[in-house]
Amino acid sequence: GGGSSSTSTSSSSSPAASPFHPAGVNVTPTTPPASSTVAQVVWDEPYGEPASLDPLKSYALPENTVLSNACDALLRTGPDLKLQPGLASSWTHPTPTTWVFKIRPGVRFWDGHPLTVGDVLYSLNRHLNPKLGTFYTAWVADIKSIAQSGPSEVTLTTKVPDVIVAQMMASGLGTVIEKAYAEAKGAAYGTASGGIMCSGPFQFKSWQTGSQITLTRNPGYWDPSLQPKVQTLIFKFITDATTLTNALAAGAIDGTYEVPIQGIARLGGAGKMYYGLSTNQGILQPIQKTGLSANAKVREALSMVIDRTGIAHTVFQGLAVPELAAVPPDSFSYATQRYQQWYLGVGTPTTPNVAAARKLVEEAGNPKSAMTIGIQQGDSQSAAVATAIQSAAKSIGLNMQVKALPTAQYVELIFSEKARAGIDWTTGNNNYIDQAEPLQVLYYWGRSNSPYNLDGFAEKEVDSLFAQARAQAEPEQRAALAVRALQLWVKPVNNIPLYIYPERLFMNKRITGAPSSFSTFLYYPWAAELGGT
Amino acid sequence: MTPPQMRFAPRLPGAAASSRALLRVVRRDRLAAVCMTLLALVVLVAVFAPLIAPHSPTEVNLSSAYLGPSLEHPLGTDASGRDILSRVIFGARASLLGPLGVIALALALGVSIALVAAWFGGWVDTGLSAVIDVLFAFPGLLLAIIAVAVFGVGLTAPMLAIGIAYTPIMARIVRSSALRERALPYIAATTVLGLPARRILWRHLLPNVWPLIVAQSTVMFGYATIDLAAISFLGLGQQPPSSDWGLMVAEGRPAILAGHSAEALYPGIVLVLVVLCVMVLGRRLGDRDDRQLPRR
Amino acid sequence: MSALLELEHLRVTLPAEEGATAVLRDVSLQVGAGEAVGLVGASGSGKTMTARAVVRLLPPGAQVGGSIRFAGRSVLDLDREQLLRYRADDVAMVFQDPRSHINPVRRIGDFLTEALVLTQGMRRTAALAKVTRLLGETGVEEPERRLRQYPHELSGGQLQRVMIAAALACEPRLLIADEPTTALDVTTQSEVMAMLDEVRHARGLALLFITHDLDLAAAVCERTVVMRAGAIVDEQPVARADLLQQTAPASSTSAPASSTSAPAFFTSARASSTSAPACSTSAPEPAVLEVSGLCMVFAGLLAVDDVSFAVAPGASLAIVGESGSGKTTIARMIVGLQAPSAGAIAVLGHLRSRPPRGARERRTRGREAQIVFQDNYSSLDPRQRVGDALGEALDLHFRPTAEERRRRVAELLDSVGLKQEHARALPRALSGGERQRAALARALAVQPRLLVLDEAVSSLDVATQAQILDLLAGIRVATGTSYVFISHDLAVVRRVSDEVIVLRRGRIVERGATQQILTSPADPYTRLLLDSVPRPGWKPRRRAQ
Amino acid sequence: MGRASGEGGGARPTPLRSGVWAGVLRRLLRTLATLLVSSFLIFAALYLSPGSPLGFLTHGHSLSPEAVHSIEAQYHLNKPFFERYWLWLTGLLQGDLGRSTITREPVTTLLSPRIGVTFTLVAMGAFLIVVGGILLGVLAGVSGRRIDAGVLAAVTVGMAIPSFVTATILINYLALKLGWFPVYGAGSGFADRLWHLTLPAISLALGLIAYVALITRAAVRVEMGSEHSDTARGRGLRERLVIRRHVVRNALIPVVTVSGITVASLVAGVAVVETAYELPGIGAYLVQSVTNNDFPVVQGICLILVVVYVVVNAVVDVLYLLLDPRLRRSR
Ligand SMILES: Nc1ncnc2c1ncn2[C@@H]1O[C@H](COP(=O)(O)OP(=O)(O)OP(=O)(O)O)[C@@H](O)[C@H]1O
Ligand SMILES: Nc1ncnc2c1ncn2[C@@H]1O[C@H](COP(=O)(O)OP(=O)(O)OP(=O)(O)O)[C@@H](O)[C@H]1O
Ligand SMILES: [Mg+2]
Ligand SMILES: [Mg+2]
Repeated sequence: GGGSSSTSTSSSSSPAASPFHPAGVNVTPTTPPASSTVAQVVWDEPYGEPASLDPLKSYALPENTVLSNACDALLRTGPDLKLQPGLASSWTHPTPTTWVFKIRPGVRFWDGHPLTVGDVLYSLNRHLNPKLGTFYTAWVADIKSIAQSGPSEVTLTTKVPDVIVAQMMASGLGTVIEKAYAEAKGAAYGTASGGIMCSGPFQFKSWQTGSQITLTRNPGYWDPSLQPKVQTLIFKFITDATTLTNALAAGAIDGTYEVPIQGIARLGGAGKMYYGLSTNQGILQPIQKTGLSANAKVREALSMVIDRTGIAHTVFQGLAVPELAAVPPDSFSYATQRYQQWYLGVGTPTTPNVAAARKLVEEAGNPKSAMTIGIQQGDSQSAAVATAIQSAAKSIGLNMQVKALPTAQYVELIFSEKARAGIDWTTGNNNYIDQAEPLQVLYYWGRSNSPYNLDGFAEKEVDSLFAQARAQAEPEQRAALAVRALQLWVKPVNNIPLYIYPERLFMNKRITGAPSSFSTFLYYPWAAELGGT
Repeated sequence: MTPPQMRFAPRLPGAAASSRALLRVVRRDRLAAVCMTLLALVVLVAVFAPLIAPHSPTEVNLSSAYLGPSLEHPLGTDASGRDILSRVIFGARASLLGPLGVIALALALGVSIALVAAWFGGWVDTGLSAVIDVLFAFPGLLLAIIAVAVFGVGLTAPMLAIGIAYTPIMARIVRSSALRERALPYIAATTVLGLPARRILWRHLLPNVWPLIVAQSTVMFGYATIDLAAISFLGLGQQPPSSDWGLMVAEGRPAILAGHSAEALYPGIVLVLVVLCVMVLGRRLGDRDDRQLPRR
Repeated sequence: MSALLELEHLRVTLPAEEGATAVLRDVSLQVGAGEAVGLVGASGSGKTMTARAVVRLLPPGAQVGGSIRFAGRSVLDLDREQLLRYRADDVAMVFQDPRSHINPVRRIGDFLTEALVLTQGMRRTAALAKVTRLLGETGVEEPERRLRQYPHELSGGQLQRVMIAAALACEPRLLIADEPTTALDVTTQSEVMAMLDEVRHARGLALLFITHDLDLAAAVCERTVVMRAGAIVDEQPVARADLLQQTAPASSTSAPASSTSAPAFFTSARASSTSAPACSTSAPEPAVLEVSGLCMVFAGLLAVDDVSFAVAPGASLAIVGESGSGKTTIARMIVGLQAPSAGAIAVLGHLRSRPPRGARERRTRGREAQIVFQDNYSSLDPRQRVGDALGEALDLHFRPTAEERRRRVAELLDSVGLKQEHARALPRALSGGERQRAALARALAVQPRLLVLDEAVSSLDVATQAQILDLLAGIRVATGTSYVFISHDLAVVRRVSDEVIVLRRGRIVERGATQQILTSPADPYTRLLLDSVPRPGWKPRRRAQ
Repeated sequence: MGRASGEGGGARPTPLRSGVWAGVLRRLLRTLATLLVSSFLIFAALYLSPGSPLGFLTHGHSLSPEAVHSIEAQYHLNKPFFERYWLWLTGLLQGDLGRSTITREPVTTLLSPRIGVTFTLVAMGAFLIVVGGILLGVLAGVSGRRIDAGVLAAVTVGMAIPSFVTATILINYLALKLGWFPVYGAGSGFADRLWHLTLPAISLALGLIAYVALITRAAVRVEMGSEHSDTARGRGLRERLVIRRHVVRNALIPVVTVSGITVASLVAGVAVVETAYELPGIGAYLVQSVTNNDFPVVQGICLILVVVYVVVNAVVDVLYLLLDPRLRRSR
């Protein structure tokens, strides 16, 4: 890596307006360090209960929020969103298609068994076994093999030269579990009754489905800098904004990421809000290859007329800013200047330009047919955003409907053409990228053969630039290629950027220390930093 | 001469009689009169919503969110700057249509099942009673939730489901009343006269159980309103940007935290008032009917 | 000796929807100690209200004027404690309908001892012993077992005895009996009345006996006063049998001459009706109704047991029997409202063993036989105007023009003695008698060959009864309609029927010509039945042991 | 007169005690049949549902065909309908409700910790309904106009307020403003749980308390004016005794039925209340599972709720049979 992040760690007066972070919001990737131990901390999972604690099936917020504290991966995503060594004490990139990870010695699982290369190989290769059904299918497609290459060395071989897949060793893809335990449990591994066996700073104690997951301090954690200060860590699953706010205000819950915006005003007396970096973003994603939403003029007109400032101010009560290109700028962890320069130059308007948009719609032939935005049921923020888009579309004579889909149907949109029928756009809170690597945007939505590329965007040049970029280990050069590809991708408006917001973290008066960045709380043992004030 | 089929064409059974009963209730009873007026007002508002509402219920104006009451926005605006009054007004449509559908379905199904069962008796009755029994095994809300699981969110599935769930209640009440009525000599007399079953059912039996049906439907309307609002609240019913009152309460709830209670408050109040009025009227109608029947 | 109970100018007004109605306007009467006074009057005249006023059990909101004195004390001025003692010790009431006046979910023993234990402070065992004795005295068999039973397990007669025993338990000085036998059949009535009479004499009780049957009152009371429309009227009571005797000939075989009693309509319509066989007097006509081996079983109860009879054209058959003997059941089977368990019914030679097929057969059957029901309160559709009900019947069978229909409705109303205004009336606005006449008119509208009348005139006052009976007789002569006439009123039976069958527990115990059966019955049950009917000079008697 | 009908006639046949048990047995059989049909309906309804349970299994990540196949085999997705129903039914009888498609845990394992919360909530709601409803109803029924009108008004308003509205109000005032009750959670341990579930139970019960109170009031009114109560009054019994021995005892018969049915209907209401209070009960889990298309869980919870509902209804019927000596009931 290289370059500096776009954040200011100074916590002086409220920072001035910036295109990356809201005015008056002090973005700090870390919070004041904990100074004492605490017997118990109750944390909330605002997106609900994990479905599983098996890394194979943990590719969403609830699962990884817990798992990152229990199970070590080869790498970690630090508070500054940069990769850090985890179970791999170091890693090298000897050839364009190989990555060699040196496995840290002396690490023990909670049950005292030493963590061996065998466990690493077992864990990583589970993803390659199609019968086990990993959720990381798209990534696995690029992996050729994972094999032992020395006494404490593992080599990852990719099919094409690729730097970004190695970064994913900080995610569930690189998480190591105990082979003997997992084999004994079979399909029950990672379930509430089957439990898990890892080496992380907190060990799994119990999972009462519907109610809570309890972790306890792992006294023998290998990392001296991350010795947990919290004896018992309990995760609750309150999703309702009102209930969560009340519980935080009353002290029944000690802290949470993704604090409900409306409740922040209520929390003043109970503790402190922190704002961190985030690789999350709000976009309006076209998901049909044909129809109005595939019409470049319509897309551009729509992008032009959306009141991004209004959305940021009203829906997010000033805790978001307009996004200028569909790449979250906090992901510019290297070659920051180059990326930022490009980002600011894309020229997406932040306030509606109705006249110009009208003209575009006219040029498109004043289409009368309706389009539909699919949102996830119960996601009130996206509902508000979609309503605002609907209203904006109406102002330029476009007929836009909003349809709330049950969670199951909503997630199905991505891989089922049948589920997509009748839905032209979607917007939601799940368009984050996993690592601070802008290339991931192209990986998901820009390359023509990505399973997430639903509107059939296919540009040979973008594909070729992307292939070159992912092969390029040198950051500045990678960034140069990436920017060229991104520029080609955003030109005929693709994913319509809407908003970006810093991660919102709340901790009550008792506790402090948790890093505040998005994807850090997914891929870093954040709770090990937690402790008393 | 009119063909026989025409002569026995069902007139709207007892419609005149029940509206007369309603008027009688209203004339005697101030509370009922107030309720009646309020409901009439709500219905009018629902019908003429586009004429009455000062704004469009979906017109988003992000720069004027959470405004307090003013001449422009008598009840203020919501999180997206939509006019709350206009939303409540249009919400009357969304919120009343569902219960109406429920009642229509429960009436059509329940009354037909009940009358057929009571009239034909024997195995027809046994069979239909078994059907009623099975339907009775599903509480309305639960059936609505299952319906959503099967057919997806929206107004239709919960509405049909609750209608079906209310059917056995209606059917049981009407059936027992029809059985009682059927056992009375006046029905026997019409049979002996040689009147066709159809005519006896429509012209004699139904009009005499009609007041009970009206009273029951009214009370059910109240419950259906609450049940559908609950479904909306659960996020399984109508979806944003609908202005359904239950949904508005659910949507407006988080804003209460930030001190903006208007979006949840007003639709909540209107919802409670409408249900209250319907229940009061339903009970009065029921009472009225008891007094009106000849002493036996 | 001053009167035990003294009512003076008693007025009771009840709140009504608009203003108040005076239910009792001016009631003055006296009951001496040990005296039995009969209080007679038509339904709704205020008898029950008078009785309730005596124990101050009036509906809420009732206004009372005048005075009620019991043993010299003003009942209306008693305070709460005094009133409770007065009710507990001095008066006792036997209510009109025992089934609804006894708590259905408490055991008989509980009901009987309740007052003794709770107001007289008696121990439960002692109370039980006392009421067991009392029950025996009132003629209830196996009293110990009854104490453990629930009200619904007892018959009406038994329940009435329980009620009387309960009233006697606290040894009151005055017993008020409100129509204690209305719900009972004549034989049971006779027994209960005899028992009451016995007990009263044995204890020297004063009795205020309320009834609408003058003969019954005369049989047990020393004195009878008559009430009408909320006031005691100072007139000599008239026996209804006398009235019947006066207004109509005793025998119905001789034709009632008055042509007015059978309106032109019947004769003309019948003549024009092609489906009905001509009414000729030629000799070997088939029976209009033929019933053979008829049986009806209700859940193990043999309600009708092998009954056979026939009715010739123009004949009139009476069925008599005590309550529950199966009369109504037979009537319902004849008109096809109930399918017999066994046996055959043929009307005009058409077997009725299966339900009618199709509209045409329904109509045909409708024209063959019609029925007038016992219960006039509900034999008309409460939401249909009388004129519409008649019109409906006419439309169905004759499809008249509007003009014709109006004329025929008018004729029908006239013929049953209803006014033309009644055509627009709803049943609720009619009196019981008027309703019964409307029901009769509806049955007649079809011009049936057979008319079944189930206690069709029992609810009418004597004058109207006579008029209707005249009408029926007239129609019979004019059109040859046959009647099956069900009644417990022997005076009426005597007047309308040629032949009688006597029914007991579903079986025919005796049959024969009316005169013969009524004057010299052969079967002991028939004799008992005849003996039980109150008439001038009659005394209630207990059934021969 | 009009009353001279066959009603008062000869003695009715004495119903044998065995008649009651025959009635109970019949009711039992009918209940079983109803349950069987209901189970079929629940299964069939969700079988017909358009979405595939596979959808959620993968959280929107594409899955290899082998994985899909093994999942299909595990959930019998590839078997014909009736065989699947049969497997499900026989599983039920062995206490196996299948496996959640989301967590892949046995449904019974998932439900067992949640059922306790729901059960306590329903029990508390039932207690409030029966005690509160009957007390209010009797109070209104025997009191004068003032109190009657007051109770009536309160009760009607109570009936008109949806439980999710009361939830919002109660949390805001009693929990947040006044701090008398916890704002969140189901508590642990008996007393703590009762304390945590008090507000939810009130929300759950309020509308139904009102309903039971209305029915009780009407029944009490009828019995107050009943002729047999007048008989007791006419015999010099104190009003207090009349109310206790004749009014309340008799009014109880319809009230028990209505209370029972009302309590049974709580099982549907818990979905709303548990969601409004975010309680970890099966009601909220049902709603959650519906949005997640987790059909085995939906089936399991629906079945449990329907069983409770039907069984409570049946128990009430039997109770009625035992309570009313007249046994003159034909449904
Ligand atoms: N609770 C009441 N409220 C209002 N009016 C009543 C009430 N009870 C009786 N009446 C009216 O008072 C009048 C007298 O009734 P009451 O019961 O005394 O008649 P009755 O002579 O006993 O008649 P029956 O022979 O039918 O028993 C009737 O017109 C009746 O309608
Ligand atoms: N539908 C029925 N179900 C059961 N039992 C019945 C039914 N109808 C009549 N019964 C019984 O059959 C017997 C005969 O009844 P029915 O009505 O024919 O007597 P009735 O002679 O007309 O008496 P009343 O003079 O009181 O009218 C009675 O014991 C009655 O209880
Ligand atoms: Mg009377
Ligand atoms: Mg009879």
